[in-house]
Amino acid sequence: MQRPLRARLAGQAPLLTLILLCAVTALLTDRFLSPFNLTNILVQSSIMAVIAMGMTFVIVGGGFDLSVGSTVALSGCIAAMLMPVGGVALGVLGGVAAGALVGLANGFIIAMLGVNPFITTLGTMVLVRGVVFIITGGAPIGDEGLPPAFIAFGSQRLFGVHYLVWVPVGLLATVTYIMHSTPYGRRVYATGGGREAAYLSGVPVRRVIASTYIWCGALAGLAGVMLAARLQSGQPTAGEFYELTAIAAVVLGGASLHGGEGTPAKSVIGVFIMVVLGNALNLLNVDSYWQRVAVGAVIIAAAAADRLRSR
Amino acid sequence: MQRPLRARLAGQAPLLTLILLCAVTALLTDRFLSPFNLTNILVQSSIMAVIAMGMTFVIVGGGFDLSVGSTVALSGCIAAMLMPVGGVALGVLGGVAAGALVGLANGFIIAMLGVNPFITTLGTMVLVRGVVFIITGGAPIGDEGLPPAFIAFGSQRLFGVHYLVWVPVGLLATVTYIMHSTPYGRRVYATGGGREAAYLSGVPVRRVIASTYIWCGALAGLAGVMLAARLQSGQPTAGEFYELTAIAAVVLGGASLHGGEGTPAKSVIGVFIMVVLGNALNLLNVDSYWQRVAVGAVIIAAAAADRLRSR
Amino acid sequence: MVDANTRPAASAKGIVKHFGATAALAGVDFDVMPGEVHALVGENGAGKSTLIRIFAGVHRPDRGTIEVEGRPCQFDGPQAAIAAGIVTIPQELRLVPALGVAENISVGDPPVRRFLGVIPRIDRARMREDARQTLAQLDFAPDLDAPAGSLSFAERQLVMIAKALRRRCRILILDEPTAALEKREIDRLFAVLARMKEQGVAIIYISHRLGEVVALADRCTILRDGRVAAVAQRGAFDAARLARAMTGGFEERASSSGVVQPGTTVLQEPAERPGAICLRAQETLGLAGLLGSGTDRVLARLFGVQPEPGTVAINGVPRRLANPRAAIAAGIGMVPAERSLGLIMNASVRDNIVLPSLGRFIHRGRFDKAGAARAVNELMDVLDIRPRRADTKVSALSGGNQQKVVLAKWLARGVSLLLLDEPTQGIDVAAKAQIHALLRDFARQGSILMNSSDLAELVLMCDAVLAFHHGHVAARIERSDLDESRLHAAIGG
Amino acid sequence: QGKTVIGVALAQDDNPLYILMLRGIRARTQELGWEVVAVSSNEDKLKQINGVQDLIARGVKGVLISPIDAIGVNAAYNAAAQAKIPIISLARGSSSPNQTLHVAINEKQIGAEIAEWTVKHIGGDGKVAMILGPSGAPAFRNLAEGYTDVMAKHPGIKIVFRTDGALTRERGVKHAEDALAANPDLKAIYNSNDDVALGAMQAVLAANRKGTTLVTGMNGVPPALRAVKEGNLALTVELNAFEWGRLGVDMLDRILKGETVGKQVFIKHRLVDATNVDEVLARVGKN
Ligand SMILES: Nc1ncnc2c1ncn2[C@@H]1O[C@H](COP(=O)(O)OP(=O)(O)OP(=O)(O)O)[C@@H](O)[C@H]1O
Ligand SMILES: Nc1ncnc2c1ncn2[C@@H]1O[C@H](COP(=O)(O)OP(=O)(O)OP(=O)(O)O)[C@@H](O)[C@H]1O
Ligand SMILES: [Mg+2]
Ligand SMILES: [Mg+2]
Repeated sequence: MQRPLRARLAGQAPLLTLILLCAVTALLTDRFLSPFNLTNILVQSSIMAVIAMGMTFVIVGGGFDLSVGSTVALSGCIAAMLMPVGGVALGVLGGVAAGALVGLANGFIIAMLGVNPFITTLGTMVLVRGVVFIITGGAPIGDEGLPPAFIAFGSQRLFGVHYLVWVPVGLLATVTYIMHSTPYGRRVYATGGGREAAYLSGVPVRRVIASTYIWCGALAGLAGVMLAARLQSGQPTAGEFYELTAIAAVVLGGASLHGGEGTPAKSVIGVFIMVVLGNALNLLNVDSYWQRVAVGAVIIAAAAADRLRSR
Repeated sequence: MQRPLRARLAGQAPLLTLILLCAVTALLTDRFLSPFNLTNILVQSSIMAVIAMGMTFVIVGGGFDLSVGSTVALSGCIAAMLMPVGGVALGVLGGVAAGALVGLANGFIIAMLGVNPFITTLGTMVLVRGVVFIITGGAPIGDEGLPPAFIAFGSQRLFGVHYLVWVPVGLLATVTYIMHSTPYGRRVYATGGGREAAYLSGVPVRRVIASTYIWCGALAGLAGVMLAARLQSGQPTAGEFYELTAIAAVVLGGASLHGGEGTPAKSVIGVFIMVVLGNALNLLNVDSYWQRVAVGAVIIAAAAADRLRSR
Repeated sequence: MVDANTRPAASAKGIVKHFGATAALAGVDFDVMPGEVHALVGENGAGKSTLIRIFAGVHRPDRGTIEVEGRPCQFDGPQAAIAAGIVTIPQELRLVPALGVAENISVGDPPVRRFLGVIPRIDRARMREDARQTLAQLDFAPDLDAPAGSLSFAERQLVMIAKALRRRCRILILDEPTAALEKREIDRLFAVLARMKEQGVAIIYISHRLGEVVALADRCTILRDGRVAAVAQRGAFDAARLARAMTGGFEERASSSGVVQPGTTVLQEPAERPGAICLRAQETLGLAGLLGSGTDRVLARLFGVQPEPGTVAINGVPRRLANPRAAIAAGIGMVPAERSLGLIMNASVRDNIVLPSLGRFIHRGRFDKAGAARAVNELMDVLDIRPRRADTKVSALSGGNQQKVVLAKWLARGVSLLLLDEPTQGIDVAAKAQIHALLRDFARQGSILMNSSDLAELVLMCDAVLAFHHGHVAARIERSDLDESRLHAAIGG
Repeated sequence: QGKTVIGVALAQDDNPLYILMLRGIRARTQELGWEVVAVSSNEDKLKQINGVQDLIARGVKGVLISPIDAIGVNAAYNAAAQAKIPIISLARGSSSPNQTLHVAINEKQIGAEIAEWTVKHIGGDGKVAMILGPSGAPAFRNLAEGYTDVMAKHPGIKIVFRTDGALTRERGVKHAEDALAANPDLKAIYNSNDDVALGAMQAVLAANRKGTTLVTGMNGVPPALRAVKEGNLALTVELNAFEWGRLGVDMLDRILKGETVGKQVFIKHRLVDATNVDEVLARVGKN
């Protein structure tokens, strides 16, 4: 009976890290807790949170997805290209669908052909980026103006909170429900935690694995649409290094890269750690070179602190 | 008796991919097999080959190192800073030592503290890049000129082959010997192949794992020195994305990211696949956007072909 | 009893299955009736698991057909087999380590409620209740939320059994379900199987413990080299005859039984420690105890896996067994219960054998490949490891041969003390006898500490047995007093 | 056959400036009946050297390069010299003696001019933020240096925020947001290129500081020009990369014909603000 209690406390290492980070920053600068800045942090986290939730599916299922950054760019550009002709709804749908398609390709190659996820998604990361450049000619899309409703979605608020923030809030509830309380979600955990065991128990592991990549792609697609709204254009160069940030956030949230562990909510905490850290360093006007040192050190320290739970 | 034979043939998928790639390119353009271009390919491969050999240690040992790109920049800049005051030897030594030190830090955090390799080396990747910018002020080192002997090392030839190419040639023999024919090398394979079982057989698994990162860091350091010679300066921005290329090369060479499999020679074949592919696309004047599509597709196809061996 | 007119619950006709060049099954006919226990026996590698994997939808036969209740079936995965009412406990313990016990039991078909008739939701209360009830049949009450990975090998085996029992099935297949179980658990399992049998469930039962087969089976099929060597009805077979039919004639000779000279003390834990172990030269000491009695922890602490402060006298020298390396340096070797802990599955036989003694094969500063190869070949001959190819991956070896490779590791190292945890689980009678003989040879110079749930094995092998009860040594039974019933009473079963 | 083939090795292939430059190059070569082989390097020096060697292996008659670094890619110049073909630097320059010609831009001067314009329009004092380009890239270092040198001469002006990073719009938004959170009374934001500036501009608009926090850009790409026209962006600098590419080809043509040209030609730049944006827009519309 002693174990669960200690385990429960230690399992909260990411949250404690986040709180510590906020407390220290708030002590160092009173700007940190200003409403403007808090909104700021929420908006900055919103897009990465959506990506990280998708990545949670893949990582819990025992996989790995490097292609989300390119997918973000692809879906943003496709959304921006479709909107002038088909309106906002078609744009959003098109963007998400493009993401899901990339995920489908990843899922097929990884689950059905059995190719290593690292190398597969590295391949699609490069390939999709090429496709984005080809369809856009390398230039931003929509500088002539996207529909005002879409621009508003990227900048306006509802009940005092940005639309962009409502998206991950709603998603978090849904995704948590799916992963936690549906048979499908438990299959993802079982597959990631012990593929053979799940297979012998009648779980269609290949389909489950493929589905995680589709989730990840679709959510990266949605994030790409959100980013396009925020940037008021489709940017072919958008999303670089997002893959590493998203994976880092999920792992900082306590997921295991061996699969079977992690929750969407904790991944979102991981995202907050990354965003708050960057925000804090900017507010404190830390030299950008030293910022890198600090980010690197905090990432390692946070992960090391999380190790306590398994000690 | 049939299995080993088929397995042996299938185990050569990377080599066959490389040969196929060369054959197709040679058919499409006669420039490919010109002596100038062949030298070209060797020189272009040399630096990545050194990094990939170091990465082989880490991956065979069951790990992962994202920090090699930053390490390349660090050691190149340190070498370029030391040379004017201490001569070429000190510069080379300092560069390699700096790399080994990064490896030591990675190894300590991963093996001794038990932090996940992905997150640790992502942290050091960012942190080390910050350090490089701090010590160089963000500007290239060696504008006033590095020692002529060093510049010569980066551009001259010995017996008709560039010095830069002799380095990986010599290293390949050494590293293959170490991994294959020394007790230490066998311990690396054992640790990666089954950490628990190796531990129970008396292998000091933590020390072995730590050592693989030191190898990787030191060889990345050496690669950084070679790159400085080639760039005639220490470049703080050098080496970006090298980590992904190196890991891709090792995996294309047939190593498993679960550890215990892979050889330095096959990793070098993986490097050749990547370099020849880039060279071929340039020779064939493929548009740079389409090049990305082609690179992505070939990476995936090569990995998929390699899957045949386990079918 | 089986009615000759009823239709088989499941049958296989002319099954052929090749893996590469190996013919795992070369035309097997097999059937099982409702309410029948049909045992399947054979040497390691005879094809038993392959046959039941075909029933379970894991493998597809190259030729031949499967019928369930008279209907031909083609399973394209375990899912399809489960849907057809076939539930299997596979030989390898397959649980999801990170998931809780209750959740593991319902992986595959968790109980579901639906919101508004559409939105599915896992019914956790029912999931736990199901798990509790099924485990209670086996008289096992673990923490239902504890991750399965934290359970011991035998406990996981019980969870696997519960997992199969929870699914209502018409055909239950058990592939060596009792390899690590004590008699008490085995009896409970048999009681459950008897009840299911009455309900008309068809049961296929695979075991290397021929005593169990005789006690349980209504019918027994003996496989040899992928073919049916014999089929016998209850009463027409006993353990000795089965063994002969499986192997084509052999008998395990009893222990040398000559009175052993008590040698010098080899290992002595501090006497003040409760349950201190003292082991003498040329002695084979057994550890017996029920599930959770702490016998496996004795091995773990002596091998430095769960080190304790304080020193242990090894040949009179105080040593701290802080980790396996220290234990190995002190001349101790360990054969763990799980073979994946004893072996690096993807590495070759050679690499596995030389792993603990890499430092010994140094010749003029470099690794002496030829010397190592010679030593490996010698050991493979002595232990009769098949196939006799040092570069075979151990994952491609049968269980008995894998076990011999683990022993070879320590023989190559020249250890003087072997710690054995379930040394012959899942190994066929012939291989088991070979391993027993090897261990007896070893005990002529070295000492053995052996933990086994197979009391007959302890009686056969040991000079003395320590009976454990709740972590304490309840009794020490010397060879002269050793028999199964006494041992059984001593461990409190 | 017989067609003149030339090689192009620009620093990036996904940056509007270089995209426009390559278009200019292609337009002029088409007129001349030449063929272009372009390799890309995306700010990776070794890749640029390798690319130039691939070009030489391909047998090009001359190379237009935008060297990522002044010394880092000297090996490419040496290789061209060994192959006895001219190599012309566009925009960024090299210290290599083998550089045939440098079609140059005076970054320090531009940085200083942006600073002077800013000082004038914010009234000589106040807080200023700088969102720099990729660390280490000399062009952006020079720009920033020219800017800070001027600012240092004005004691009333304080640079309260500096950060570097990739030249993308998302970084512009994020850093400008953080800069405004830390300093709500920011008077100006310097951006090392137009993409970053357009992002920063959005953050400024969202914070309702249009007109009070001036956002400056650099490069003069069309969306930036339109933003200047709308009054959202305070300033950009027109470089006319298209013309730049054409000029590079022209110079190579003259060199191949044996004419002697100097070692350096400068290209023109021009600050664009609300006063002259219409005129520039009208001209750019034609490309
Ligand atoms: N996955 C596989 N790949 C290749 N060959 C296999 C595979 N599984 C089984 N075999 C082959 O099939 C034969 C029969 O194996 P099977 O597992 O059915 O034996 P078994 O009777 O269950 O043995 P044991 O008593 O050791 O469990 C083996 O000799 C082996 O060569
Ligand atoms: N990949 C493989 N290739 C070839 N043969 C294999 C392979 N895997 C298993 N086998 C064969 O299958 C047979 C039994 O394999 P299996 O894995 O069922 O044994 P095990 O479970 O280790 O042994 P046991 O049942 O005695 O515990 C062996 O004879 C072995 O040679
Ligand atoms: Mg079996
Ligand atoms: Mg078996």
